[in-house]
Amino acid sequence: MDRNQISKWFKNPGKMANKYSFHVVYFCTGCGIIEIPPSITTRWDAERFGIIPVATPRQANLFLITGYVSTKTLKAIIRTYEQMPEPKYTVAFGSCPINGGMYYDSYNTITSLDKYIPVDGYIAGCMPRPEAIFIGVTHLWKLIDMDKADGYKRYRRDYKFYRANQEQLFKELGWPPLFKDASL
Amino acid sequence: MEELKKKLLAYFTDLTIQIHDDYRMCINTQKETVVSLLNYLKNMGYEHFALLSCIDWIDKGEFELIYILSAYMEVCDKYQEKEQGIIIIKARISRDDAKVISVINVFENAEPYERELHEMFGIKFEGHPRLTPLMLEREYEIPPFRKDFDTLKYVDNTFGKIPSIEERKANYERT
Amino acid sequence: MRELELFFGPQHLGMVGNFSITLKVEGDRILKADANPGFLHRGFEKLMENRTWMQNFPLVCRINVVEPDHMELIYSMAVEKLAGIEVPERGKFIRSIYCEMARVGSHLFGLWAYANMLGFDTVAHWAMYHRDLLLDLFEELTGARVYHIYLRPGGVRRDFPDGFTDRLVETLHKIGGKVPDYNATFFENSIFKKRAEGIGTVTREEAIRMGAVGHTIKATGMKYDIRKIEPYDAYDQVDFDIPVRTGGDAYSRLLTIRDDMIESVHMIFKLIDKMPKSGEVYTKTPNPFKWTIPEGEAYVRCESSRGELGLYIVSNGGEKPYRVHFNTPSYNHGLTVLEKALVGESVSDVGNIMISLYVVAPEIDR
Amino acid sequence: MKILSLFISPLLALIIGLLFLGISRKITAKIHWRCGPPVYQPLIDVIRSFSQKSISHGAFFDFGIILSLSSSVVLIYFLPVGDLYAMTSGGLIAFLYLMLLGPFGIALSSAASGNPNSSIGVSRKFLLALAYEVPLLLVLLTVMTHYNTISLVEIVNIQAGTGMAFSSWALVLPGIAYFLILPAVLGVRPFEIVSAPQEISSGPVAEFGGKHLAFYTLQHALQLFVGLALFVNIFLGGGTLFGLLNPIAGTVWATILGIIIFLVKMFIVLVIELFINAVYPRFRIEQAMRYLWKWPTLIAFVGLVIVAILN
Amino acid sequence: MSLELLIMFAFGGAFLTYLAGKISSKLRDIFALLCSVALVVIVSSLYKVETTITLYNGFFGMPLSMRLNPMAWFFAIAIVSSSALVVLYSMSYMKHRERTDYYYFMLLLINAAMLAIVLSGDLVSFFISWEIMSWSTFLLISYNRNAALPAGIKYIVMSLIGSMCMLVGIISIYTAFDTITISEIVQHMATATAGYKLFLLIIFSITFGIKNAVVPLHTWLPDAYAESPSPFSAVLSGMLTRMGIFGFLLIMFVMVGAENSLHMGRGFFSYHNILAWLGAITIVIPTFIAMLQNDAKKLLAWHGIGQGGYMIVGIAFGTSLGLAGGIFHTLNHAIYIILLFLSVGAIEYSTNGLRDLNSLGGLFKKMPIAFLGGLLGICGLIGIPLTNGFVSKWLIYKTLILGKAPFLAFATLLGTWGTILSVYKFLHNLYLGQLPQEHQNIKKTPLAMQIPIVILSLTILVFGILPGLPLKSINAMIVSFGFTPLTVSIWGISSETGTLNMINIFSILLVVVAIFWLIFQAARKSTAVDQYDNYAAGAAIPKDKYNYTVEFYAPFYRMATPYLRDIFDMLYQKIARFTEFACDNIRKIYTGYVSDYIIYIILFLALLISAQLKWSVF
Repeated sequence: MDRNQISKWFKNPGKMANKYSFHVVYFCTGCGIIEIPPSITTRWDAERFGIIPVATPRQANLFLITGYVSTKTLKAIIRTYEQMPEPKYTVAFGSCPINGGMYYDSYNTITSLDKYIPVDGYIAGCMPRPEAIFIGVTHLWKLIDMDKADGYKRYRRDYKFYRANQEQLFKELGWPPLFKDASL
Repeated sequence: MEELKKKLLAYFTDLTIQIHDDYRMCINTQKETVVSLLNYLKNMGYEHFALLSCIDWIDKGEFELIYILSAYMEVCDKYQEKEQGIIIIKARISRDDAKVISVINVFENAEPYERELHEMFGIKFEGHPRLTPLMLEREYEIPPFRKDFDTLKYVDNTFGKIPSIEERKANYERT
Repeated sequence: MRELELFFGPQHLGMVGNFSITLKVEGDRILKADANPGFLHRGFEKLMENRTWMQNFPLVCRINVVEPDHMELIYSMAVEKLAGIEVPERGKFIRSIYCEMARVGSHLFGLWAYANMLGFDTVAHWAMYHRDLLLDLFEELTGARVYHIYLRPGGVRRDFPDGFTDRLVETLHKIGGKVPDYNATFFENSIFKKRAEGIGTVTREEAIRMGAVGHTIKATGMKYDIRKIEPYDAYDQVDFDIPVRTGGDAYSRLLTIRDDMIESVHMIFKLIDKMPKSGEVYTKTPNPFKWTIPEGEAYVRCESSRGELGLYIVSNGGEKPYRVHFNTPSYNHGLTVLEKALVGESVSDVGNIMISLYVVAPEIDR
Repeated sequence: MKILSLFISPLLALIIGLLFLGISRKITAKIHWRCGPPVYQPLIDVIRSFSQKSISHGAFFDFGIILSLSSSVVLIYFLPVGDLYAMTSGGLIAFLYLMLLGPFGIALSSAASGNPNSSIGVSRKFLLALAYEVPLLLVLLTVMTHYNTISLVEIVNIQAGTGMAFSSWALVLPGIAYFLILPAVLGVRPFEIVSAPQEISSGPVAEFGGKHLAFYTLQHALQLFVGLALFVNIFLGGGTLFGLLNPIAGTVWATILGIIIFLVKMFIVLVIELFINAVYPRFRIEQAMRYLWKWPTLIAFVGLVIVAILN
Repeated sequence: MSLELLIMFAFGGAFLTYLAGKISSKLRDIFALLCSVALVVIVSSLYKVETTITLYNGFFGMPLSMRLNPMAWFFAIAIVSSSALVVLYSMSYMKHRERTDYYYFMLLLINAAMLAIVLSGDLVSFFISWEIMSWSTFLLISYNRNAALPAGIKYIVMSLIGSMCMLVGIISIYTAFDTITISEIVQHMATATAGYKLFLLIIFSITFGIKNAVVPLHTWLPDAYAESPSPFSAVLSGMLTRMGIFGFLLIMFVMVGAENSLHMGRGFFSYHNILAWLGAITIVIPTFIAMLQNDAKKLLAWHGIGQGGYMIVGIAFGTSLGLAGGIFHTLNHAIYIILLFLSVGAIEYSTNGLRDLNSLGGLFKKMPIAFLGGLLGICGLIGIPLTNGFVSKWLIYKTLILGKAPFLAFATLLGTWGTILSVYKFLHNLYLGQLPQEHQNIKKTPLAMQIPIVILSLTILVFGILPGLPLKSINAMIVSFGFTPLTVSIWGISSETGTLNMINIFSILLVVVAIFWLIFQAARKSTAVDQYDNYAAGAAIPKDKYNYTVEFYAPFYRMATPYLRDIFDMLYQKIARFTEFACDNIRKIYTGYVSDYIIYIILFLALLISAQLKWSVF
């Protein structure tokens, strides 16, 4: 944790601030949300690292997708993700967004999330403990340092791919494409 | 329980009633009788509509509707035998022409159950004001809870195969 | 006149769980509330038909994330009833202690949610901290924090570790010792009273008409509790009281929840006292991969922390269940009672009323 | 001094405001039995918001928030922090009106976004403002009538001679009334009705992101500073402490010490407010209005009657 | 000479416009505009000219005269310039309406009549012009027929009561002093008794109170404002109603004299104090009633009443500061309320007559000029610093606080805070929020409607930043009333008890805004999104259903609605209904049978005879 290194702050304040002020979209996508209250309250206190939940996606820069994603939720997730301002990071939480987990044969939950929105990091487990969240966050710090947490860039670059996948799942998304001039 | 059975048999003609030792009463009836039977039982004090379920007996080409009733307490702080009783009403309908009269006029809270069964089994409840989708976002050709709905096949067709790590890497590095 | 449709959830700080309510609003009064579930629908009942009897345990506990233990319990009870398995005496006591611990944890979670809804962070943090203490015990007992999969048909997976009951008693004393603080800062806080009194009122007639169970009906004065009506496990061997209130509003429900939590703590002490000091904790069952259960059907019910929980299960004599249907308390509360209770209330109180009705979204969707 | 304070005052207010926001997060965390973020966390948040891309719902969405922040800075110029002030023109009345401009800018901006949550928040904001302005106006009128001036600087200067305003018994009741409404002025619980994230998704801020959010945070910090400083100026004697600094009056040291005393007073008031914040949930808006129009208004009215009779 | 020309131009122009309308509507428009612009030119050329002319000497032996002094000039310039803007605005607004000749005729006639009122040197010409104004106003209020007719009747009934009071006053003055020329009355007034002065003050106060809508006498105003055509609502609220203020100034400080009218009675129960308190009530109650209105024009109308209260308070308090504040507020009020009515008119024009606050919204992207007008208008109405309303309100507050009237000050400040709420609702529900689908392609605001809005918006800012411009001529007026002049400079006011320096505030705010604007621009550029890309808790927004307008201050409405009813209007309605009822019953006497009439005659004769016999029969 290099929060106290002032020289880094002067070198790249935006990146440093993005690292140490994760405002999380409060979206209980799945059962993983049950470990979010413990990690933001007394016991684990995520606010130590500047992680707090915020009300709307406009103010957030981290999207924790906590658990399995049903199709109905996926629509809301895409909407919310597109409303977040860049730079934005997505961390999928639990096994289910990776490959469907134990719901691999469920007709209503998607199997892999990264076909629909880009994911910067996965925290595996069912369910991951609060400590795992913090380990995930430290990994995300490293990724940000290495400029590898570039999900939002990929989304912009491959928007046609993602949009095609989304439209294949939903007949009608209900909102126009986010980027007009996206290329595949 | 026995008294109730006698009364029911006196009142309705097309019932077969079994009573199990754990206060479960099982009533088999026709779908036309269900509403009046529920009404009668409600007036008898079995006011708690616990569950409306459906079983897909695909071999016989029938759906079996299960209505489960129990009773609230008559006196607030005294436990009687009646609350222990559970009445399970069964009615079979044809699988091809799945239609049944809605019971929401008898029990208000049957509404979401009927909506759900409509969505999951494709049973049409006549007289229900809003048979709109409840749970599902997508539309399914076969309602998913029917036995002939193959989930694995559906998942492979719709959500695609789960990409391996190599595929994911390739996807990430795609330019 | 322009209509306003306000969306409460799924992505909303005031929404605990993935659930959505579409509100038709005029000014800040709600004219019509339209509950919109299904964000967590995984089709459990369908999935369970494709898995063997024992394989279903990881699935059932995931139906309710706040309190998975009663889901395990009801499934075990149903399988036991179908297969005709008896639970040994010590196993029964362990099960009851385990379920009561889960109840306390669930109530603390509810307290967190309600306090959080009112912006009462301090109490929310306390409640979550105390729940964590309980989760530590669960972890020690079962190896997992949330999804324990501790119960099994015929008993529990393993006996209590050495000295577990002492640590349990200690932790419960810690939580119980904090109850006066909770009372002083939260339940008797004048502003909290003002916020909670008189909102989301459900009278007893309405509650009966809409099939309400659990605290919603207990807050109207009826001691409707399956633990008393149809005692299972070790509940017929201890004496306990069912706390009730008569108001029927959110405040009464909250107080019922608090009293129920205290009663549970006391009950755990009594259960520990009465528990046989040694003995088997489970009855042996056949090889789970070849286990067939005789044809039949069963409807079992138990009292979860949110009210009467039922399970209708049908076996066609095979290795897998033929049909499973959970009757969860949140289903009625979230889809019928909530829609009625919200009408006429202020936009400020949507979250409060929802929490006070104890609506847990995954239970509705399954 | 005035020229100097043109540059120093806003910087000081911003730094102190952000520091107070950080300290309040820290203290609240301690009350919650947790460690809490570092005190400079609000600054990190502001930098992060600036580095993020934002969305815009039109020119007035941008203009409103700029106006709001600017007017808050102008407000600082009118506010004596110890000896530090740049302007006196218009006195307390102009100050009251300028205090209005900040919320007004936010209201303009957030309503231009077209989000009903924002609109509800703004409607709550104005209702709450109406509710607490009634006792606040009574209190300020009492003070202005008592000291027979409309200038904020003069009010502070008179107190420097006589000690805190509380020591004059005619101003005890208004002081109590002001203290009762101070949480409402600062917007902390039990009056955290405007943002109410669990009810209306943070209200006016619902659509703010990126630099808009950064500007909002800065404005919030300044509002916190102004709210505390006004109370300190009017009732706690500003940057004086019972004539302690009189021997060295006029020197640079007196100015600096005056500012420090001022900040310490503000800090004490802040901590008291934080404790109130921690032990109460938030009101519903009509309950807040009813409360504010009952006791504080009554007390302030009695105070005004007493002062009006005395003069 | 030029004064006669002015009056001739004003009245003649009105008639000629009507005639021109019979030839061609275009000619009429141009003629009306030229006429009103010419009036502006003439009046402004008369700056600082003081003359008196006699128009006609033979009116029952009394001379009808005109005079020009600082007070008259001040009001005259306001009248003619607002009228010119309104005529320009009407060119587009009234284009496709019927009976436009009649409309322009009445508009210009009212303009001329108001001009004649402020210029009149004697009470009879004052009365005649007053009546011309009242009657033509009645005709124009009921221009829209339907709902407008009852509004017009309400207006004219109350106006007639006022006129009758004035007539009583004038006759009593004529019998007492044997003159109607104002300058002569002033000299005679020194000999009059205090009781007679009080009588005059009260009887004229009723007249002007009705015109200026002081609270118990305000009931005609909301309906009249709301139902008349928008440009005329502007004239009505801006200048015509403020003839009441002119009248108050005339009776209090010119005819009776400041030293008399400010020492009428003792302590609280003095004439001017009670008037000030009436003014305070006029501020508070209508302002809070305005909050409940859902009709844009009705909301503004209630504010028209409320703002009139500020002027009354300022004038009635009777210090040079307060007087300046009151008079300045009259001017300011005229500017911003005309602006607001014009911008509401623009919306009415574009949306085919919609002005319901509950069904509009989001128009600021489609009508930026009207929005700017509305925004600056409400800023002026609230008195946000840097707009003109701030200066005049500041003067009034300062007077009240330093004049040891904290309760009056509280009432005025409370009124301001109430104003903020209701005008923000006005702004929000019309211009902000989500734009409905049906208004995506609305008519554009024509240039002729935009120009007056822009001019008035700029005036608001100029008078707000450089209040010295109007305050100088107000100062001259105050001096003519016999008060000590204020120390006015171009940027504000300075005195020992605190200065107001608007340039100072303006420059600092400008610099700070500029700095923050630069910072804002230097940060990452923001993406423009449309209104449907909005936070809706993760859902896609249903079009036209995601807007908060209805019951904007719902919690307050629930608390306040039982208390905030217009009780006076109800009282008057009851009186009217009772009168109607009584008349209905009296009419039944006329049965139509000869025998009945014979009985009446016999009864009457019997009564007469018994009266003659001094009731001795009984």
